[in-house]
Amino acid sequence: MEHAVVGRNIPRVEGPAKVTGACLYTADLIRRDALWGGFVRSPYPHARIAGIDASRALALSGVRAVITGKDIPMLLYGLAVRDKPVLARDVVRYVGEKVAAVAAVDEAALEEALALIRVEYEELPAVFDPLEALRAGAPVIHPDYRSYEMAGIEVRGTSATTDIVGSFFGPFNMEPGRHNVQSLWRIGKGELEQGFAESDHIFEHSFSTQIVHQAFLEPRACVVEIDREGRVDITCSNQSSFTVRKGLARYAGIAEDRIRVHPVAVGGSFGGKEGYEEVLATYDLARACGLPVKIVEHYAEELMDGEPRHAAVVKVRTGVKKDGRFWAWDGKVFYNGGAYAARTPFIANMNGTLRLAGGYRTPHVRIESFVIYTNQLPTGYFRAPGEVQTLFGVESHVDMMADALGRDRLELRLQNVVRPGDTLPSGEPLRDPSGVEVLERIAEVSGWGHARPAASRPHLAAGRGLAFGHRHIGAGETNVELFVEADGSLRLVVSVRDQGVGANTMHQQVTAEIMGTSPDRIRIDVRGTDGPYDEGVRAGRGVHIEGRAVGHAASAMIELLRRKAAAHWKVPFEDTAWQNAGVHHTGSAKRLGLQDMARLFRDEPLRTGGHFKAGKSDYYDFQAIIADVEVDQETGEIRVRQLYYVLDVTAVINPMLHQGQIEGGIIQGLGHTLMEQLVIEDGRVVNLHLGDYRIPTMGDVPPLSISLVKSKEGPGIFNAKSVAEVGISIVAPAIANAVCDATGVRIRDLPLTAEKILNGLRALQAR
Amino acid sequence: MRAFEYHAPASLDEAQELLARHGDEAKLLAGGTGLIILMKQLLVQPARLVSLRKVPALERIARVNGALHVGATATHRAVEMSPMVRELLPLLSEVYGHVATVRIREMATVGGGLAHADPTQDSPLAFLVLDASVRLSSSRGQRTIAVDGLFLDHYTTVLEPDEVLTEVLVPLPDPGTGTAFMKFQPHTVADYPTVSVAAGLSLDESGRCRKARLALGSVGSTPVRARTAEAMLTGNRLTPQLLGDAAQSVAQELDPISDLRGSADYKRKMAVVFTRRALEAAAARTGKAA
Amino acid sequence: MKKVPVKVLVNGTMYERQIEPNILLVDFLRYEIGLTGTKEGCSVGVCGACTVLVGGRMVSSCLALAVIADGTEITTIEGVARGERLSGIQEAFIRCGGFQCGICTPGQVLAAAALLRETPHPGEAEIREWMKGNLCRCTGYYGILRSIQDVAASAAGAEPKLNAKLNHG
Amino acid sequence: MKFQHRCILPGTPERWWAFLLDVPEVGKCIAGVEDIQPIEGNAYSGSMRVKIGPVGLNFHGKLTLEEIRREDWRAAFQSEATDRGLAGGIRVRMSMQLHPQGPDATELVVDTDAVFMGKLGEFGYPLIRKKADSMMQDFARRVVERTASGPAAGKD
Repeated sequence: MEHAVVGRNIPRVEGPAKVTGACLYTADLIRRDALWGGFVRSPYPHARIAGIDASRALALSGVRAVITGKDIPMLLYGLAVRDKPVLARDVVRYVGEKVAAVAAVDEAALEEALALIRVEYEELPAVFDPLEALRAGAPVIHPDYRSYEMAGIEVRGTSATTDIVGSFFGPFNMEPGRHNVQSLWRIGKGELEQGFAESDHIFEHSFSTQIVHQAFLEPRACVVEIDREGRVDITCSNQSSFTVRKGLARYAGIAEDRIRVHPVAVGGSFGGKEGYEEVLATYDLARACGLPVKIVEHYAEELMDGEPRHAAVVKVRTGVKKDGRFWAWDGKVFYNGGAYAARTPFIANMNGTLRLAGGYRTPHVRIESFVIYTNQLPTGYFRAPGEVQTLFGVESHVDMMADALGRDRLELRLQNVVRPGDTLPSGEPLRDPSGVEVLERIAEVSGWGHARPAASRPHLAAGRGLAFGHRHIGAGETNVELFVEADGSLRLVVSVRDQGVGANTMHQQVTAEIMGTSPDRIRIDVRGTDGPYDEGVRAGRGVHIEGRAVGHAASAMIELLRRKAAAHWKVPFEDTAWQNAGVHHTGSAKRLGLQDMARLFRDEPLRTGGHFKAGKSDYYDFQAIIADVEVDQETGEIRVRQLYYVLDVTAVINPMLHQGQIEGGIIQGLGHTLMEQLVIEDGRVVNLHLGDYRIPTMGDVPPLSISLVKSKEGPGIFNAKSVAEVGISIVAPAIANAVCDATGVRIRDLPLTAEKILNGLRALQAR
Repeated sequence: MRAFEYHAPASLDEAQELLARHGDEAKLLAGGTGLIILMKQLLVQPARLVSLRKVPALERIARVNGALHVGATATHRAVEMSPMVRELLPLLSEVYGHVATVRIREMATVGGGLAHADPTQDSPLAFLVLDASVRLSSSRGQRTIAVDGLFLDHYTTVLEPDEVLTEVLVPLPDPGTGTAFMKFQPHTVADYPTVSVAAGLSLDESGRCRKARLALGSVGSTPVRARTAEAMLTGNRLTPQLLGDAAQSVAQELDPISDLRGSADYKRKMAVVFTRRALEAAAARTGKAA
Repeated sequence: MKKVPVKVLVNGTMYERQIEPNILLVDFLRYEIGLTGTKEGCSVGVCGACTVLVGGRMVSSCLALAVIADGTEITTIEGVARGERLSGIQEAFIRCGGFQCGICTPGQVLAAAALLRETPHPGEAEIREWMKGNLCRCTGYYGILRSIQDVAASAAGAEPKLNAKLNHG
Repeated sequence: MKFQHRCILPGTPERWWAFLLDVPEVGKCIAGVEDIQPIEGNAYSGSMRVKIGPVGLNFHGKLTLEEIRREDWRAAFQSEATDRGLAGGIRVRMSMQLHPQGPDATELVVDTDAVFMGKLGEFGYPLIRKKADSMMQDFARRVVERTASGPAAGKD
């Protein structure tokens, strides 16, 4: 079907505000009377708090309140697992943990107060390595683990065939001898041991990935005001207004309807703004002072106490038949969850676990995922959570197997890639997979097997690397409301705060397409918690969850208007039709346009709602990437010369926004691959500013050619598939494979630094 | 940031007088890109700041006889873009053109950069290779010292608390001089270097190396002159073999410490590689030099 | 602590204030005169979100004391459009996908405008070198590059003066 | 931040043992340490100045001799101090152990574990790491120098 608006690059609804500086973010909300809030943080990775002396701070004229763990509700905080006090009570479990909160009249007074608060600690033994933490005898970081509760988010994304052992969290994790497990997830199909017994070759490799930060450029911030009647007014940089409201209501013991969260713009989240701990602490400060309090974290606080991506150790063992068929697959991943599970949503585990056997049709599979407590900063979700880690291992491993088997790396993948009728390695059902088409296309666009890029200088070695992946399409729940305004224009009310993906533009485009109007006749009215319920932005759910909800509202509006027109004309509903943004009477020339009806039915509400809620769909995005690199053999420096990327799509609502998601995801992946890492010494992050935590700049991005493969079906509105979390996960294995192709050096731990590669080259020469 | 008194003297004398009066209590402020960060981090808490921005003529770049005089408050960007610098001292504009980002180069000043004495900086390397000296001025008088003698330790120079670095004096290189600058940033083009190298080679009529200068950054507590290598080159024909051997010799002269841009061992190895590359590039340019 | 007078022309409007010397320019703009379009990101001069033009030159307002702006002319993102009319580079950012979350956009737009004023038709290498001082985590920079190239390729190329006061920047 | 430094001292461990326990004497071997005064028992007060270019730190605090194990020639100190300029605080654990090296030589092994608090912990790290290592090398050197003046000789 031809679309009029869908598929066009209509400009973003918030464009003018964003290019003129008019767009408001949390820190822009100036309240002259708002106090500045801030935190005293632990310098120790694990210690008992022996005492806190705030007398000198409280003596300062500019200080309004100092609160500690003893002054706040006893409730523990957590998105999936409630295991974290908002302010440490008796024990601190990581460097940077909040120990006390201060409110002062200005930043200078705040800084001085923070420096004057004396906390006495008794150090405790700490553990940082997740594998050590598992061992008997390791310090137990949460002796009260059994008493913790799930935050009540039901476990999703598991089908009948997946074998969830026990729960993701809870008593099961406390089996004798098992230490410091936040969450364990075991999935699979077939008979693993039999599978290995039937295999001709067995390959086993292990890999590790580093801890990386979302590095959005807006550090988290919030403003909390409590009025005299106890109504709470919140502005915060967060992915879900309603989650914040629910969490504060529980924490403060007040009704949700007393709390209002405003829909300001969010300066990037990428999964890293799910948590709202600082909102709870700020609420406590505001209550203690009887004045609005505002917290704008320094970037250093973001880096030492954010929700970064879990570092991980990935182990894969694969049994392969003589002819190259993958026959048995045993994957284990150990995610370093840091000191608390509190910041990991849903299941305290990673959907990326489900990628631990790749997108291949292996019959016998077992996947195990441990998320482990250590005395490091708590980790959370970051674009394609858990998957960047697993796919780095899997796709490096597949290349290593291909080389050992003497097989072409692309051809071996083609032989094993999931096809229609297969289930995924996890046992999950799969519809309309296009892995074959995607692999064939990347071969075609990159000239795989033909021309290889030659080194441009003698001391450089050229190589080419491939990686392949599939990505689930996000789940969730949202509601929207659609109104016909007095002037006949449309107003769509949504509670989805655009984090940058262009959600509101997509909403506008979908409404316009279905209603047959031009987009500029539709105003997007973005609300906070006084809008219709929305579960929160995450996991590339936009076109699936939001798109379908918007679609329902628009279709319902058409039906409503047809009914009203039919009643007005006194004709049967069946004799009416919707055409060119108006109702037609099929039996005559009678027509009512939106403006006519707005006038005609002015006394009746022209409002419809749209709701959509779904779990993970059985459709997946399929993607492949090829990296052409040059490695300087004297220095180990990598230069990425060219990236080719292929993704399967159905309908693309807005090509420019769609492309922007791919480009952004791939360059975040490039950063993870080559430069990004929170460097942690004895549990302390030592690179605490963006001069030391480097992310890619415009000077670093290679040429990127994107090619889209058409697939038939998708779960989203107009059949669309998601795009927000693709790209990022397969950059690292592609570049690692390219480096190995160029030099023979196989790097198994991210990031791929020049120094590691040079050491690898020296080791090869030594042989 | 802690509170402080702010002074913006309208003359150099006034600035020197303030420094003399307040000594260690006062800090000079030029571009501020180094000092303000330290102040925000509370690592430096001066009671007074003395800004040089209203001191006239301190940003001047001028040719005086056989030397180029670069005023202390000339910005990195001004030096980079100056046609005179491009023509007379291409190395200087090349090096300043590699510092940080355009925006920081618009703010940071020549004098501020040298006084900050951060061993990861690029500009000192150029001045070392060009045998530049700095003029230090105080109410007690003036002195001129070689840039070679300016740096003592991390962020530490020979400047007395009451002294102002007013200008850098750079003698114009003789004909037959070739220079080159190499900055190794393996992970992003906007990073601090793992190592950076500036080289200057001058040939005599017979084609022998009459003077060799080699300076390295990010590999010690101060910028480092590679004197052994310089000596090996001086008086000899610049064969590829000799350039390689000279480069090899810097490994022993350096004492880098491991940091986020590489281990001590890696920095030492890279210093050798980029010294060789810088020497080769400089040698190739000796012919072309005016 | 002795307050100091600051007299500064921001986007064509004159502001006179008595301020504490330790106020940073970014805070002066955002909190003293209420122009919150200038963002603070990394606060160490790396990310470029706080970029403003002082006397036509790029400055990290998170590293500059407000007092050093005394007697200067400043352009912030609020001063780039002429009234209701967006400037060419602003339109290009919208047309070419030059932003997503928008937090870095004020700095990107000002940096791009400054580049186009100095070099009306920059090549890709020039754009990359100039813009590498402004970080963006959303776009991967391709959209920003396209936006600038779009203006650079247009007949006009150079931005019109950012505001009436800025011709001798 | 952890460091280890070693140096060879003349004479036997016996000769140096008393020195290790003499906190004010040990303090004299650390650059910038000033007026170490006994408070009570094994506790002392003292201050220390560290200058890294423009960064001047001025610590004042308490130093305690925490562990004395003559049987394996090991003594351990703990010191907690705060910077007068409020940049933050520091907690240092320093253990010194003597290993006999033949008849007339002793190896001194100094293990240092320092934790920095407040802004100092956030931003001082790279700065201090550079300085701290050289300071400890300097400490070892000064201890050796004291052999000239024959420290604690015959005291035991």
